[in-house]
Amino acid sequence: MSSNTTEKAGWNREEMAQCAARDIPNGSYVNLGIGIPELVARFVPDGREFIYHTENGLLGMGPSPEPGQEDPELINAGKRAVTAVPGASFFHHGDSFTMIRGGHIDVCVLGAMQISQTGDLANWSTGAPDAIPAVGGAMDLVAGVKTILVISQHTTKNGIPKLVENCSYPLTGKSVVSRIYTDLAIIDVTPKGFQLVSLAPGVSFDEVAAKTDAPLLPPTIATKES
Amino acid sequence: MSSNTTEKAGWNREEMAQCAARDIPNGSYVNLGIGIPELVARFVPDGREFIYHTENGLLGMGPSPEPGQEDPELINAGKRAVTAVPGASFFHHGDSFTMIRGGHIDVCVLGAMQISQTGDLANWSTGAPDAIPAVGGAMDLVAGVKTILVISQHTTKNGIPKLVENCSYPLTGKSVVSRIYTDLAIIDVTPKGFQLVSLAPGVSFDEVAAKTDAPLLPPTIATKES
Amino acid sequence: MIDKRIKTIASVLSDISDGATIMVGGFGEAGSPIELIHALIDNGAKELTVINNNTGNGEVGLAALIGNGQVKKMICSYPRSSHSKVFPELFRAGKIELEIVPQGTLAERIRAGGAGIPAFYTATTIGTPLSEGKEIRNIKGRDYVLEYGLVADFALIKCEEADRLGNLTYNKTARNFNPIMCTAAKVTIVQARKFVEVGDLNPEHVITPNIYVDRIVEVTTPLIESQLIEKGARYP
Amino acid sequence: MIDKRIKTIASVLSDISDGATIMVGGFGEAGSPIELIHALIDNGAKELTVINNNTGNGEVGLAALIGNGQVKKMICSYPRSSHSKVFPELFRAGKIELEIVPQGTLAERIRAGGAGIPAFYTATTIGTPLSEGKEIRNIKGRDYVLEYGLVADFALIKCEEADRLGNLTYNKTARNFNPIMCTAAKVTIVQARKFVEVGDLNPEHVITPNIYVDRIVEVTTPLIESQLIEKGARYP
Repeated sequence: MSSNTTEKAGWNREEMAQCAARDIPNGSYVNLGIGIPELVARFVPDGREFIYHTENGLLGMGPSPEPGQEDPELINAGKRAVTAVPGASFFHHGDSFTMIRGGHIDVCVLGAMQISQTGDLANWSTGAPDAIPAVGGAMDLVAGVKTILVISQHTTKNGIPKLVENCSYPLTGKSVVSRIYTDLAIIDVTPKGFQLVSLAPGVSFDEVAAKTDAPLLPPTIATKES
Repeated sequence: MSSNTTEKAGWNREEMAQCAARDIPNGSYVNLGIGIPELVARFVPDGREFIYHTENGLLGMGPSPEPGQEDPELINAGKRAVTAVPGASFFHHGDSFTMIRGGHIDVCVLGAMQISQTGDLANWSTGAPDAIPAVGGAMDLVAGVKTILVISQHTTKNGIPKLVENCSYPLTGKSVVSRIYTDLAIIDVTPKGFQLVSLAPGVSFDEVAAKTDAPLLPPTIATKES
Repeated sequence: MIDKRIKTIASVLSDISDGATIMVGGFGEAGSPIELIHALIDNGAKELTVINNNTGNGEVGLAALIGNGQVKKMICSYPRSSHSKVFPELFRAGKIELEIVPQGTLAERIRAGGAGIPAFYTATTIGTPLSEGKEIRNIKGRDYVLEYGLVADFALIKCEEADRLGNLTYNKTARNFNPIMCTAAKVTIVQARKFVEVGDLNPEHVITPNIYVDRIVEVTTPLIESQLIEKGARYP
Repeated sequence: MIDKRIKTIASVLSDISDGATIMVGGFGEAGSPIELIHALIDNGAKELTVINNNTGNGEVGLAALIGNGQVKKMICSYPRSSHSKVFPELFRAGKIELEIVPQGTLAERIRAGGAGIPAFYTATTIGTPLSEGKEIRNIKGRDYVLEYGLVADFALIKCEEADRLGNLTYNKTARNFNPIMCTAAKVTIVQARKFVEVGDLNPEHVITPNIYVDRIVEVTTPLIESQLIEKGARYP
């Protein structure tokens, strides 16, 4: 979090989450991945109601409880204490992944290690020989949810692009990502490859293109650098 | 029912059901088919407790309600009004057949049109060209339940044997029947074929053998004609 | 605010059109959404494929829909009934198709359709005519038949309680096929005996989470099929 | 009278022996039957195959069972933990096997095992290393991988309420894998926070019907894993 404050050009974590929230239609059923995606819940636009699903068995997940009100038996997929909103329901893991695999969740927002220009997502393993493989529900989500949004820094801490021609890390899913929200820009995955949707404040097309390891198409309609 | 009263030799419907009930161990989970098998529930031996499953979504099915107390939303697989005992549970059809297909039901008692000497059961269709095929849950039950008992008249109303070398009617399941309770005898399906277990009062081995269209083996231990 | 409640039963299924595949909840009369079925008769859509365990009773509800010539094909486990000649007569006359599926396989195919499982193996029907021509596979020494998931354009559902979000509970054995059908249709339309407020249903007791429900209409005193049949009623 | 209640936790799983396959309920600490796991450590059975979503936290519960060298193989979706080095160290040292299964596929394999479905197709893992070497099948234009049902010798389960017949309810997200694991084990052993009388549980609200339960022991105030870890507790 320290590396991205509003003092710099580009969006911080909260702003990236807010951009994603703006694109989610009213009444959507939404699953939020661990990390920055969790912040999306704080930025539901006025007049919209989202219903949050967490794959460990809760539809109608609410915000974190007040300190001291945590219940170790009411947690989210990241194993953090949450609450249940009125109208919530609890169910077992078999039923929970019926919602995911069966195509009933409208939107899933995930983090990424790499995204390819064809929408391949890698977010579970570096493939390093000593890595402990740990996939959780990510492969189920990308295979089953109707729309996959990704929120991620545009590059790694070392400045290496995360948007690439082909993922070098093991895939979570093939051709699954629809749109990417980075600290620098919002980018669509189209049949022609990465296409800019909009730029973060103080960020230029050329900068985004330079930090993207694949061709970047300009937006179909002109986008002002805001 | 009129054709089998206690005036005749052999067992009536109630006695056949009682014979079957005697062979069901305490604590068994039991599914009873439509017709004579339903009578088994009336003859639970002293000191035993059976839990009845009906495939339309009830574990802990109780007896018929008092007249006037029928609830059209509390019925059994034969679509007759039933009750729920204390400790019952309701569930949907997917979960109900998890119990059946998953091998969780201990005993199923079914009626039969034909039973072969290898335990094949035919009880759903005569295969006649104008018959409306209607299988219900019978094929699921014989494929999934641990022990299949059959209660049936020994012959058809026209005197044609129901215990045969090979079924001529379309099968419900292959090699599924363990034991058969008829009005004349109790007969096991063994690797060697039909084997007499016991005779009904006033019935002789030769009579049963004559009315069985397959070889009938004598019991492994001598059985008195009672 | 999300609100899936619809005021009038006619408008709740006005978009069902010819050729649709429709799952209809219920086992016999228990859990059968009789008012929704009658609305579908009023709607008049034809060439329907209907998935239900049975084929209806008397000349009301599902039997009336079939009798009205709206159904091209039935997918069910038990099309016989002691109270209806509607299906048998059409079937013998070659005027309606029938896909006969064992009850547990029918339930699992619906559940699979809802759960994104395109196909699965089951031992049910092995050695019988109902597995003839199907793919058989031996797994760990036992034969199984390949069966495919079932999905539908619409599901017509009867429940007990519903809130505006679409959380549902059921009544006793009227639950039957309803919850799994809710998961397997593009559009799930529910008649509820009672509307309740959001928050009235305990989250531990919700049987159908609201994600599966699209439209709900309240029918506080639904017709009782067996009583209609006793009276010799017909619909329409 | 059917009575599945057992007085002492030690005797409830005394027949678990070396080489057994054991499903352990829980997602992280929620729904984890920690007293039963500790009883299994006391029992000492080795060469176990354990099925759980994770590999435990700290040095209590499942992590302690693994740390005690009793587990030959883990089948799980997410073996990493911010609070435990037990599994990673043994895994890197080649002292424990790992079968990594996506969470939804793990859940469905357990559900299938309990439901008598030997195998099914799913799109999860298509195009990833986790489907390499597995059978892929195209159904209606999409690729799916064949996955097999999972069954176990024993399931260790945590629930909220239980009656003597074995009807169970759960608490919030502590439900997770517990109900499906109840269906998929030869012997299902449950720790209940509270025994209730037969008839106290509404038949509409029972989550695990008693048919799936073999033994129940009451643990009214179970240990809370996260609290133990904060204190730096170890078991035994």
